[in-house]
Amino acid sequence: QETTIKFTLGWKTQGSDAAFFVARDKGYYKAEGLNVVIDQGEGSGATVTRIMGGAYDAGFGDVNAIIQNAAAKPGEAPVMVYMIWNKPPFAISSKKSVGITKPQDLEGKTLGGAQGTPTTRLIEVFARKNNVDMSKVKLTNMAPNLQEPMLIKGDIDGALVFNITSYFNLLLNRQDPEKDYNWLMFGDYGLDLYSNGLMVSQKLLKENPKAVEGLVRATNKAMMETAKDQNMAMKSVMAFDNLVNEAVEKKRLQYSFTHLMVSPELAEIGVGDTKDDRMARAIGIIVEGYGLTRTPKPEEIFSRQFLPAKSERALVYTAN
Amino acid sequence: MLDLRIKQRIVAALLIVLFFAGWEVFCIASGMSDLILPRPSEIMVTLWQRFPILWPHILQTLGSTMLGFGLGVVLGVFLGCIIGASRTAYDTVYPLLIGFSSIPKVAIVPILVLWFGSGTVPAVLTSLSICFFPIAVNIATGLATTEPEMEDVLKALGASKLEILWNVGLPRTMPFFFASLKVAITYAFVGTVLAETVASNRGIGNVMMSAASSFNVPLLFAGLFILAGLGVILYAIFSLIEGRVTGWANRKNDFAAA
Amino acid sequence: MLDLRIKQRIVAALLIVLFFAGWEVFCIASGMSDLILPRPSEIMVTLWQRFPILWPHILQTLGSTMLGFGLGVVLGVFLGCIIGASRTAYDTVYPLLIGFSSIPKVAIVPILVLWFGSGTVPAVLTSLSICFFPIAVNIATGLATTEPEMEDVLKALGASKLEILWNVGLPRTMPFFFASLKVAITYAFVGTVLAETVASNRGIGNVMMSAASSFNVPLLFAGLFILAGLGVILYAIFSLIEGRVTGWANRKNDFAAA
Amino acid sequence: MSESQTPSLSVAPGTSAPEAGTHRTPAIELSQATVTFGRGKQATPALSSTTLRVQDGEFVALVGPSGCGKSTILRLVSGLLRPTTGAVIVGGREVAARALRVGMAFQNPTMLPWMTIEQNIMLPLKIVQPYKASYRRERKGAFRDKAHALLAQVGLKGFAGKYPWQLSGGMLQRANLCRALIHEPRMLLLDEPFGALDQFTREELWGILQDLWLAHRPTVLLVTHDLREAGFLASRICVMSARPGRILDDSPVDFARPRTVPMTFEPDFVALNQRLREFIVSARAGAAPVEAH
Amino acid sequence: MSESQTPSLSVAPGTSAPEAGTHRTPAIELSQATVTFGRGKQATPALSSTTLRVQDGEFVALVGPSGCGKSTILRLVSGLLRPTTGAVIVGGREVAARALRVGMAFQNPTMLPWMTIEQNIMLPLKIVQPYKASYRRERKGAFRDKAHALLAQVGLKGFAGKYPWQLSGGMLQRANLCRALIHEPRMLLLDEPFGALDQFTREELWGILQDLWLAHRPTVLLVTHDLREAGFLASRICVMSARPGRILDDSPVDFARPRTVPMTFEPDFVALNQRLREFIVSARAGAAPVEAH
Ligand SMILES: Nc1ncnc2c1ncn2[C@@H]1O[C@H](COP(=O)(O)OP(=O)(O)OP(=O)(O)O)[C@@H](O)[C@H]1O
Ligand SMILES: Nc1ncnc2c1ncn2[C@@H]1O[C@H](COP(=O)(O)OP(=O)(O)OP(=O)(O)O)[C@@H](O)[C@H]1O
Ligand SMILES: [Mg+2]
Ligand SMILES: [Mg+2]
Repeated sequence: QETTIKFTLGWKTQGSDAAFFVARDKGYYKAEGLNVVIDQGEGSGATVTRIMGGAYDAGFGDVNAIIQNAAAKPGEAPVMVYMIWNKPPFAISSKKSVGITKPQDLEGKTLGGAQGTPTTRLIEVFARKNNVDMSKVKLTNMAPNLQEPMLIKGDIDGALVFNITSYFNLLLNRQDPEKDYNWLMFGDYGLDLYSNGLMVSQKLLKENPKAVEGLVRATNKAMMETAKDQNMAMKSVMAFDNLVNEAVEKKRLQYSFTHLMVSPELAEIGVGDTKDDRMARAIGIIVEGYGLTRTPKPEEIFSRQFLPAKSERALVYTAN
Repeated sequence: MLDLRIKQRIVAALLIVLFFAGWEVFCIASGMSDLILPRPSEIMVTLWQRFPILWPHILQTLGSTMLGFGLGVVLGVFLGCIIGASRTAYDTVYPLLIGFSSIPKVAIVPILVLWFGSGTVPAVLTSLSICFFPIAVNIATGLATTEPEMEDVLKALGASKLEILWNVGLPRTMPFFFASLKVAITYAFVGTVLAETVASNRGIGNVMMSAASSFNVPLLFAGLFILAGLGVILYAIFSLIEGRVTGWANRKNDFAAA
Repeated sequence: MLDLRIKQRIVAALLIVLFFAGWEVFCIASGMSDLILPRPSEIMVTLWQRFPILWPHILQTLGSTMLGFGLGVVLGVFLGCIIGASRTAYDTVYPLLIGFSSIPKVAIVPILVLWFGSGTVPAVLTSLSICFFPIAVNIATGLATTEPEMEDVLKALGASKLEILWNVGLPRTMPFFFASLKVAITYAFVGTVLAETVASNRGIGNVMMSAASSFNVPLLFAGLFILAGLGVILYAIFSLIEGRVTGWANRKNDFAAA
Repeated sequence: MSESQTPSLSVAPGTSAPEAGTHRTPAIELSQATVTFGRGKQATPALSSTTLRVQDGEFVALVGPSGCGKSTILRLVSGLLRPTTGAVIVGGREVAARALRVGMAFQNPTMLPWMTIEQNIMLPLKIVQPYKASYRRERKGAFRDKAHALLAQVGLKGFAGKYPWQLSGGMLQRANLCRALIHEPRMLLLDEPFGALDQFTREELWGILQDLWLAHRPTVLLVTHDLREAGFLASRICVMSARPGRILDDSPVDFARPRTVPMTFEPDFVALNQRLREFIVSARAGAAPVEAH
Repeated sequence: MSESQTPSLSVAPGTSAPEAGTHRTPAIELSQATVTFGRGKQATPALSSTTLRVQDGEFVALVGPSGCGKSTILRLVSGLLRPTTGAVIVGGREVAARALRVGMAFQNPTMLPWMTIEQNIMLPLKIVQPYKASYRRERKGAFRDKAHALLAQVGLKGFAGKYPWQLSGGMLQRANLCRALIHEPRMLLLDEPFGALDQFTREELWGILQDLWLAHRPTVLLVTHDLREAGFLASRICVMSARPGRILDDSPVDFARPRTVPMTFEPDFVALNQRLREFIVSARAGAAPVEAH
């Protein structure tokens, strides 16, 4: 008897989602008795609402969105069971010529942000923590895919972005994101947040913990293999969606390892797990940043109950 | 006659209230999460509380929409006249318009933003680009279906094409025109809001975007209610004008009421 | 007459070609980046190369659209008849419809996804919800402006309301109906694509979203071209039917051509 | 056939019809019917307190000046209009004439422009029982033949498949007459059915209509401006006053049937016309609608 | 005034008009004009090779059976239709009659439904020079008074502000006549302008039209079914054959002007009618459009 799990991605098909496709493609989910149906998403925050609404059982999404919803509706928000990106992708990208190298340089500049994305919402907290006078910073809203073109055109000085998205958007816009752009990473300036991972609905958690366990195990297995062989992983990505640009998505996949995963913490606790004290801090930042009325406990947000043994989660990343 | 009209209006108002009551009951009965579909009462409360904050956004959206709509009417009437009057224009412009109209305007908003910067201009242009089409189609159809006998009255007097258009074609087309206005005004709002969600710091679209991303669904719906309300108000205004201008075509109702 | 028609068509085709040539020249002359507005030739090349991959997406979108459009026509005609026939319905349903129509459908797609999951169902429903409105408005207007003299012909025979609707109201309304179909079909495509961009793994909307998020602008525009092309093809089909059904109302063209 | 078969009931102008004294229920009964269009300042009185009774099988002609309310009376009888005051009883029932299978030829031959002449003419067969039941089956068979035969009779052979706008004014009027006749109604309401026709076509159609009436004896209410026409066809002629109309005179026409065109030139006939003519002239004198020149 | 002021030119039926021999250019000249509607199997010949000349200031009546092409001729002259073959020369130029300020009363009084009667009637003043120039200024002043005066003349006083659908058939026809007359055109094309009117209203309007013609001498082409009407008004009567029409007979009417209604009962007049009548009967015999009954 197979359990069907409706799974939503954080966005359209991207190389960084490879592990899920590998697990599906190679039958790891099947081996766990799971029929995982993967749909593309509308944003890593929307993953949370999609699951809360009951249309999906699991998904790849933003832990900070869980915190927000858990504060308002305890007991309804999904729970993160396998943290994947343990470094926050939140960043400000800007042309080198503009000269934003440290937070204070933001004063007097115009920043473009996509409304409601964590980067945009957290800029206030970022400013407070780094003594930037936000009254001197001009913020303007725009859709995510307009940020880079407007940055290039010079309509805005800096863009409030996800580094993993913006980096490749710049690349696709024929820019050199390394040479010509500065990146202020929020993680480097006191906003040490967690970000995307595998989350499941409370309903699934309660009614079918075995399925959750299988889901995590299979995903983890695929993650390990993806870390070793991205070419193999990209085959699974292309099998899911032949429209994507394989070369770019492979780079994006590698970028997710190098910039969002591989870290001292990862070496210490393995993929999927979090540190409780850091999670508590992160929750504090979100509560402050979003003006939440309640501070959820870390165990409402993250559950390590389904993680395989740490040895199985020791990630060794080798680019190829 | 007057009494009947008032009675009808009361019934209509009651039915509308009933609709919202039904929605409310449905939400409560099915235990619907307000993340998915909030209750109307909840929405109204949000609307009431947030109104002072929403007000400038409403003005912004209304302004952009009216401007876009106004330009859309001008463009639509112009294109409609051309298509309705010339066979070549019909064969050329119609397919191009249909093609253009089949394109989701979301796709062109980014281009507009890159050209004109974010803010009011793309909103107006999107609104315009989405709302002129029904007007053009209806005007063209109205002109094409004008009874030749009516035109003959003027033709026999040696009237120019323009005089015929002005004195016969356009008045005859008014019922078509007003029908299209009702469609166009609603789409004009959609266009403005669309552009505002993509790139703007003000406007209902912007509010809705921010509400959506902070999971404030009641506020999102309050935005929708505002749009619906604005649409209905403008519709009511057009209805009044329509009553005066195309009364001649609506004799049926006169009869029914007599 | 036939010759004239053929000549007109050739002129029209030339003008359309001219339009695209103008676009091409504009892009080259202004040094437009293909990241903002690609040249038509570029788009066509992309379209040609990617066609095998795009084909299933086209079918998906076309299928959803036709289904949504079909249902939209049924719903629109039904609502139009009700609004056109009953004063109370006019006062009740019209404002509700206008309100609903003023709401950007992007806002309701997520709700549909929550209810029905992503895929074909939300696409069909969005398409339906966006395209029935012009039909309802035009049918209602057509019915309301039907000359009472024509209805009298049947009334004097003791015909029932339904018989009058069927034999006079609806045929008389056909020009209005076909005008609205042209509008509705294009909006049906917009609706489907909208839903697909938000919630689907297949369809042109999904392709475009994926193209947009990877800044593959020529592919994005190839998607737009496909939509435009589908719109034009369906329009052509309706035009054929329209010519047969509402020929009686288009005598003017007959005259002009005679 | 002599006129005595259909007794004509003369109603004294201005007085209400006597309630008793008739042993058959009249097919049409207007009692004190008034019609006013619009209200307030806009009010147009179209018919002032009109009383008219028509027996079953009678052939009544209505004559009167333009705008006096003749068409309005037909609209009342056919149930298209309700009287502002007073009552209209048709076939023993107030309002509507569904059961009577009314055949109506409107003054303005409103053909439905999306239908061919044939389809327009077959419309009553589509709506009225007992034809309705077999319409789908017969519309390409017996019914169509019937329509074609009727069209041929009025000289429109070959025009069945044309659209209304392809016909001349007089042709449309003849088609209009066909539409009123095709379902062999028990009651015929004809509003100037021959107005746009030349004298000869008109006279031929008189003959056709008379034959039809003699054969089936429907109740006929004919509006006409032609006193010769009224005399030829009717068994009773009602003269109306200028707007707002009333019935001024109501006289039986007792010439033997079938009447022929030459009869209309005979002294008796001419005398009747002359009498009516003079009567109308004197009646008009007070309220002449046209300025003297 | 005697008829001799406007010499009437008789054209032998079937022969083309002699090119020389007239010292004035005719106001209207149809030479061998043919009209066929549709093509192929659908073709309906409406007018077969018709030749007709009307001198400036003449009053010509066209009579003929229903559907013979009378309205078609008027449409040709007014430039609404082009002949399939042959030529139509109006005012010395081929096609169109813009400069001539044609006044046309259509057979079906097509009033624009969104305009009041007054507005409908003032339409020519809005379009035709020299009125056009001062229309904006005068439409509430002199022009309106003119319209009201004309309406009063035809007995429609008080109906200026009504909409077309509020008028009876005959009233619309009178309004239609006003619209043809208001701009005092040099050429009047009247298509059965009195068809829906009762005898008396009709006769009064004859008088008005005659006075107008005597005063201004416009060229008039009048289509009518009433031989008395033709005799009363016209200086020449053209008789047409059945469809496809041709002009069969063309006879001058030489009674002294102004003519009066009593004159129409005089033996000379009756004889003319009788002569035409018999002529038409014999002409029809071959191609009777109505089946014998
Ligand atoms: N719908 C209407 N609204 C207002 N007035 C109307 C309407 N219909 C008719 N009338 C008025 O009622 C009067 C009588 O009209 P009706 O059509 O009965 O005249 P009629 O006797 O048939 O005249 P005709 O011989 O000219 O056809 C007219 O004065 C007309 O103006
Ligand atoms: N638009 C058209 N298309 C096809 N046939 C037409 C058209 N207009 C007129 N006809 C045909 O041309 C012929 C002449 O029509 P016309 O209207 O000139 O007749 P008429 O002499 O005015 O008749 P009436 O006295 O009945 O008005 C008719 O047989 C008619 O069927
Ligand atoms: Mg009448
Ligand atoms: Mg005619």
